[in-house]
Amino acid sequence: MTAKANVIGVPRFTEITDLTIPTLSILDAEGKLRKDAHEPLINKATAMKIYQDMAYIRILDERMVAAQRQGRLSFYLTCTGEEASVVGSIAGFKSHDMVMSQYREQAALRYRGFSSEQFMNQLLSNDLDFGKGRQMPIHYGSRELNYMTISSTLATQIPQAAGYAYGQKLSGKDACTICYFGEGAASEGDFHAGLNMAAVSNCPVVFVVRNNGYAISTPTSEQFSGDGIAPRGIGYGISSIRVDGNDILAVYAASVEARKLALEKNAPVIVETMSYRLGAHSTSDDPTNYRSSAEEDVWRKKDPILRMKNWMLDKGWWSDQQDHQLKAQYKKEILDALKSQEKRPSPSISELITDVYKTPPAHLQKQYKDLLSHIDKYPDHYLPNPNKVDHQTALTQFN
Amino acid sequence: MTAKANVIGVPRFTEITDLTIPTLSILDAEGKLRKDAHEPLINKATAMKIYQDMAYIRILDERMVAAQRQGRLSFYLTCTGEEASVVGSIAGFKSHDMVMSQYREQAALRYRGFSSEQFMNQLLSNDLDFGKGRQMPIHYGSRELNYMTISSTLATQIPQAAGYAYGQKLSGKDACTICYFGEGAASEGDFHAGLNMAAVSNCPVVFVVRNNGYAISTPTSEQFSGDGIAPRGIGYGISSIRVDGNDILAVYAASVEARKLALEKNAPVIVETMSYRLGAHSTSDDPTNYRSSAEEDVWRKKDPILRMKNWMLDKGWWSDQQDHQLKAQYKKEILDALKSQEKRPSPSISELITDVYKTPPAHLQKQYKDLLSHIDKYPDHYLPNPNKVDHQTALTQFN
Amino acid sequence: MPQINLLQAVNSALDTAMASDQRVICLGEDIGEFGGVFRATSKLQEKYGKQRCFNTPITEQGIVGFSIGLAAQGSVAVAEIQFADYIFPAFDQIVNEAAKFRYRSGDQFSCGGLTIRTPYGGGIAGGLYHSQSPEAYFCHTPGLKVVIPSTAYQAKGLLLASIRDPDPVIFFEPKAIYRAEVGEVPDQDYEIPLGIAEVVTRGTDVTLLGWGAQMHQLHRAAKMALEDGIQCEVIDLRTLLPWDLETIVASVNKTGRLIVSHEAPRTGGFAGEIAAAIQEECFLSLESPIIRVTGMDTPFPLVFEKEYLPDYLKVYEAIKQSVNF
Amino acid sequence: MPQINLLQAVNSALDTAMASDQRVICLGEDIGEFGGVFRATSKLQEKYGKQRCFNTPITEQGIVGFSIGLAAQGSVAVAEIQFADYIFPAFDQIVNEAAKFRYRSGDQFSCGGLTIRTPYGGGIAGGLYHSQSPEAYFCHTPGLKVVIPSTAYQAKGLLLASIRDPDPVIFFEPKAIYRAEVGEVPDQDYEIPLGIAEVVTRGTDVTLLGWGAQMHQLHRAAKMALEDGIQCEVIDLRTLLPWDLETIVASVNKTGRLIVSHEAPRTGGFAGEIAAAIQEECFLSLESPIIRVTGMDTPFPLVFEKEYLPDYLKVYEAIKQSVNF
Ligand SMILES: Cc1ncc(C[n+]2csc(CCOP(=O)(O)OP(=O)(O)O)c2C)c(N)n1
Ligand SMILES: Cc1ncc(C[n+]2csc(CCOP(=O)(O)OP(=O)(O)O)c2C)c(N)n1
Ligand SMILES: [Mg+2]
Ligand SMILES: [Mg+2]
Repeated sequence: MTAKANVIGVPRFTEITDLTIPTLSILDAEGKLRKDAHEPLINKATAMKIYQDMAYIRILDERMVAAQRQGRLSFYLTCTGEEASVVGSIAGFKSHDMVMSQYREQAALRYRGFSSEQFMNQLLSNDLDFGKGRQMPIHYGSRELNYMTISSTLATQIPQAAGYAYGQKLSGKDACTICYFGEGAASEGDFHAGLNMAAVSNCPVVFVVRNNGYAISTPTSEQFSGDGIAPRGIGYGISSIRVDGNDILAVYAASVEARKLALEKNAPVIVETMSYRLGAHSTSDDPTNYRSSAEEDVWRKKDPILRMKNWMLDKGWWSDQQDHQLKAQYKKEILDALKSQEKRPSPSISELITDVYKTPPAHLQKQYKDLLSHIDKYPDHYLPNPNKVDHQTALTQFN
Repeated sequence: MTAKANVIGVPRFTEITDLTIPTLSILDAEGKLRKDAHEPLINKATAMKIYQDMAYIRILDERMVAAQRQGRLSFYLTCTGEEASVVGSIAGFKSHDMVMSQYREQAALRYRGFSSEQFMNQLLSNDLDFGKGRQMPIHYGSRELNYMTISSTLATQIPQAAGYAYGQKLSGKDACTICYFGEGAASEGDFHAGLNMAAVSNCPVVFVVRNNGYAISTPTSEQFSGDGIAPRGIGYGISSIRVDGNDILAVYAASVEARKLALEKNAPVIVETMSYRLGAHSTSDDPTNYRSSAEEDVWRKKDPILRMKNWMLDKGWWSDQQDHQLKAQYKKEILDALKSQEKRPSPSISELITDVYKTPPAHLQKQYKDLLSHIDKYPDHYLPNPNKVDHQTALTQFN
Repeated sequence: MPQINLLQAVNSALDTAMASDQRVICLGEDIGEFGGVFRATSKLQEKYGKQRCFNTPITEQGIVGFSIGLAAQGSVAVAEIQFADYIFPAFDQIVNEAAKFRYRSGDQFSCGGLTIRTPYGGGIAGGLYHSQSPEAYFCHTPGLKVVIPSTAYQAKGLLLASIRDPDPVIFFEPKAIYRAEVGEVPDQDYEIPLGIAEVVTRGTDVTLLGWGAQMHQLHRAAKMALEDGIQCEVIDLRTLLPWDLETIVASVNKTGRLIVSHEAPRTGGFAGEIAAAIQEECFLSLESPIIRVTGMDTPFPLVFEKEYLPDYLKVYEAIKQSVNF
Repeated sequence: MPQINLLQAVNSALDTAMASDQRVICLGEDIGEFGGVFRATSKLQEKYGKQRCFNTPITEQGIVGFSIGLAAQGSVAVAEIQFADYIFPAFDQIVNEAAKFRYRSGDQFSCGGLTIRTPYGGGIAGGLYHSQSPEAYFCHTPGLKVVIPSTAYQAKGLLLASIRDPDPVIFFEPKAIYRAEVGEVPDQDYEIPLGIAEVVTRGTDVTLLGWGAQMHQLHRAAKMALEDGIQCEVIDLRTLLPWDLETIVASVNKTGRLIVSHEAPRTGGFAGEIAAAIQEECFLSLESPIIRVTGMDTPFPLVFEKEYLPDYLKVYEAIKQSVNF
């Protein structure tokens, strides 16, 4: 309780207007430094990596949506429009920090070094998928890259991130957790539980809230009546900052500071990135049902990748020719990976019962044995084409 | 999103200190009007009723704790120290407003007209208990008095109150819901769910948060890092006010305004009453295990009933003699009620299976029939003293 | 009568309920203008306004808590949980609150006006979190009713009965057959009473019992068995809580054999309850052990969903096993 | 060996676990300085410091979510839920997260270091919300282990095994006998392996199966039956998931009769699973129907708790019914 308590003698209600959360903004719409804005310290190598990973993900997303339409994978979900929110934030962290994400942060995984083949392995549920073909496409995870396997159930990772960070603190390593979620997920009870616990148990965790205007079809006006998510942090006693999520430098600068704060103070920090989900919610969704293309166009003009590119061009760190080459190269890399990895077989049927427990108990072993002898009776019916999820059965409406 | 968004060019985090919630305080420690404070409009009849109900509850609580020690009831829980928070708030509402409370608000039920006999019927689980002897002592409820039956599970009533108020709004009646809970319960996910939904669906509900310093043994410093509960309201876009919970006029003034606001704007309002749980958490608890008597003494001096009495004496609305008489009368009334109602029988055994569903389904009827024929075999073993809960079996640690 | 699918039948039931009773309110994630991710609430906001059909924030515990309050106040709340896999954050509100609301108050208050609709089940390549069949959790909860339709006709009639039932109902919709299951459904208002199983096919040799999407596997298996000369009696339980013991007992006393099938994992699944009750009631009639054909005791997998699920071939094998015991 | 009660045995297990492994962390409502409302964590904060034993805010979903993260990070999290009745707000974190954590990640990540302790059961005049026995909900959840001790000796040995088990464990403590149940408990470290039932009394006529506080009713009923010349084999299941089918099958094949008893409501309770599995395995050995002696299908009542609960007299009647079938 640090706020100075003052006293009034007549009822006066405190209102939403009594708290203003400013927005950190460094680059203007054209990618020029705004006046009064400070360019954060960022070296060329980091800037190049950030830019390239954003460009990579834009292409991956485009290709995968197309591949989904062709029936080559059952489901996909893009990060389009939010690349700066994701790459700008992850770039402020160390590779030994744990990432606990929602599902729209494939750009952070890329930043950590996930290869095209690795993306494909998961998306295609083949034998090299770290998740052994158990989860729907986009539910990535990588122990090696300190990227926690994604769960579809919204917001569950938030209290988990607090606990993870608490463990990091006790272990004495200079490591923290970065936890991503959307403004929609922030309505779940787990958000409240996680943020309050993180604050009261002094956990070094940075919560990056992607406020992208929508939760599937639900606009923020039907998600909350407050001024976004950052003000909630003040209620928990958490240092909070709001940034222009399409401004790579703003996101990066805030994230670098947020990590520092989290580790110095052993405390959670909130970074709210204001952006827009430019694409559909997922390949199962059609946004024309609930929003106008005029609205989308406004945001398409604020493209974070283009804005960063202009800044890079200005700096002399990048050229149009390089850009052209890079994109062609990524396209090829991704399509090659798709082609090669979709030829791979499914995981082994024996994986059906592993990892439920550390060791499969007797009843599961029996169920598995029974299954195998059943399959033996109908060898043509099961595992007919073991490396393919049966996409026909996948519903179109599916989130 | 009503807050004016301003822009910064260098990372600056918004902190807990950027929002100050003032405390409404009208009477000073001696019960005199504070300078700069406005006395709310309150007529003598209302003031008398408020004072008498506070006094009544203090006596009821004392008697029932004693009765519990004597083994006459299994469990009890006092409102001691928080009478003004409760009576001051309920007095700002109309009798057709719905009350959804936590468990420490028996004073609100008294204000609505619950009789000593009715308290006893519930506490003793006799045949006149509206709850048919199913719940532990203190889980009151009264359809007639628009007082929702209490549930032990913390915070569940919060989203329910939002829904109830939404229904009231649709029905077009000039009615709202008042929802009580403690600062500890405010850590539950249901708090977040309920407040956000109330705000976004414009529900006329007033949330009265009793911030009384403790949740069983847990001090607020281990419950949250923020500045209490009111600032959270700002995050949801809810008008919020903090009051000295031991100052009856402050609580009353804020509550009258809160109800007005809720109905005029069709919106939720938060009233946070700052007070102290003077007694044990419940008869199962012993606070010497986790707090000092010095701390308790500080608060004992702020007794809200004494403070109001002094104000009433000053006004000439009350006298020491009246006070003396009233308390003697209440003592007698309560003890008489205890004596008479503890002689009453238990509810009928047939109530074991009613109200699970509107009509008991076949399987329950069969289970009941089987039970009756079993009891017939051991007539001495069951229902031996049907109007008594077997208190020996009740554990001492039990919250 | 028009031929519509199960999803349209759900929509028609909601439309009928809202038209016939002002107090009916639909709420849930994305159910407003968008009409729900499956479109079960399509056009309802347009027809009945934003106050009676609206999007909620993403908070299942909030949706159910809010709906309980709404029902307690006198409204009729029809809440959608987007996927049954996401009903668990609302578990406390359902199990500790809705189920016990009337009982704990001595019938002073009730939230009987509450119905929770949610799409459940596998078969759509949904993996762990878009495939679960959590009905058994709710069947262990006195105070709730649990209803699962398997046809379009049932969907409308049972949903209308559920919405108007004086007790809280969890209504699971078999999403795998939302569109595949098509049948004649009256435009008019009608109800199918809760608590009564439907004997869909009469038979003498073995009783097959199931619900929801699994009924189709049972019917298909029964057809295969018929070619072997085995006459299956196929029963659709429809209401799981309280369930129609009498009808099942009568059937098993006749056939002497019972197979129960569900998609949910075997251990603790509702087939266990049925088997336990039937061996108690029909001990002397049973000619072979009651067989459960169910999902495996693992989380719901993606690539091996076909192998995991209890399909008609597994039911068929169980029929032979039962008959040849 | 010292005689201590079940509650002290729990405390001793926690103390032993914390002393032997730095990574063990206890958290929950009021478990810090106060030592928990039942005092199960008494003195632990004093001994091991606030960082390793601390109060949490009142948020069961937060406690479990936080503990999952802690376990995933490499710590060993022992979370207390103050009453089993309050475990439901954490249901999603337990069922959708903890239970599926290893599986969904392909064993890249696990929260096996998680143990959730919680006092459960009736008999203490607790009414609806301080009496529930929710074990069956968790037994329907692949990926979890469910453990319930019935003696002080078991409590320490099973809790130590649970804390060190590589899978998430829900550990239910029978609070009605926290203090009444006293026995010899070694000061030292010891574990009782999970997944193995204990045949407490050998017998030939009928098998009685139960867990937790209910064991005492079974033993008492067995004694009454013995006076009638009926020899009961009394088995304590101890681990409910995964459960020791083999031991029960062996016993029922010998006795031909089985009675399963639990406090939880009958419908959907875990006795149903056991009955279903045993009639499958022991069909030809069974001489009478498997009988379930359980709580009734209502919320847990207060004044009629004695009538509601499955006590030794009800078990005794069931024994006679089983034998005289
Ligand atoms: C507990 C839970 N409820 C509902 C869903 C269904 N669902 C999936 S994504 C989504 C919207 C999430 O919106 P937001 O958090 O804003 O993230 P965004 O998609 O905008 O990145 C919903 C409702 C879910 N996955 N989990
Ligand atoms: C969901 C749930 N968790 C835990 C409990 C146990 N419990 C009962 S009262 C209480 C403390 C509540 O504190 P607060 O809300 O501050 O109210 P106060 O007792 O101070 O009035 C706790 C933890 C409960 N009843 N419900
Ligand atoms: Mg969003
Ligand atoms: Mg408190």
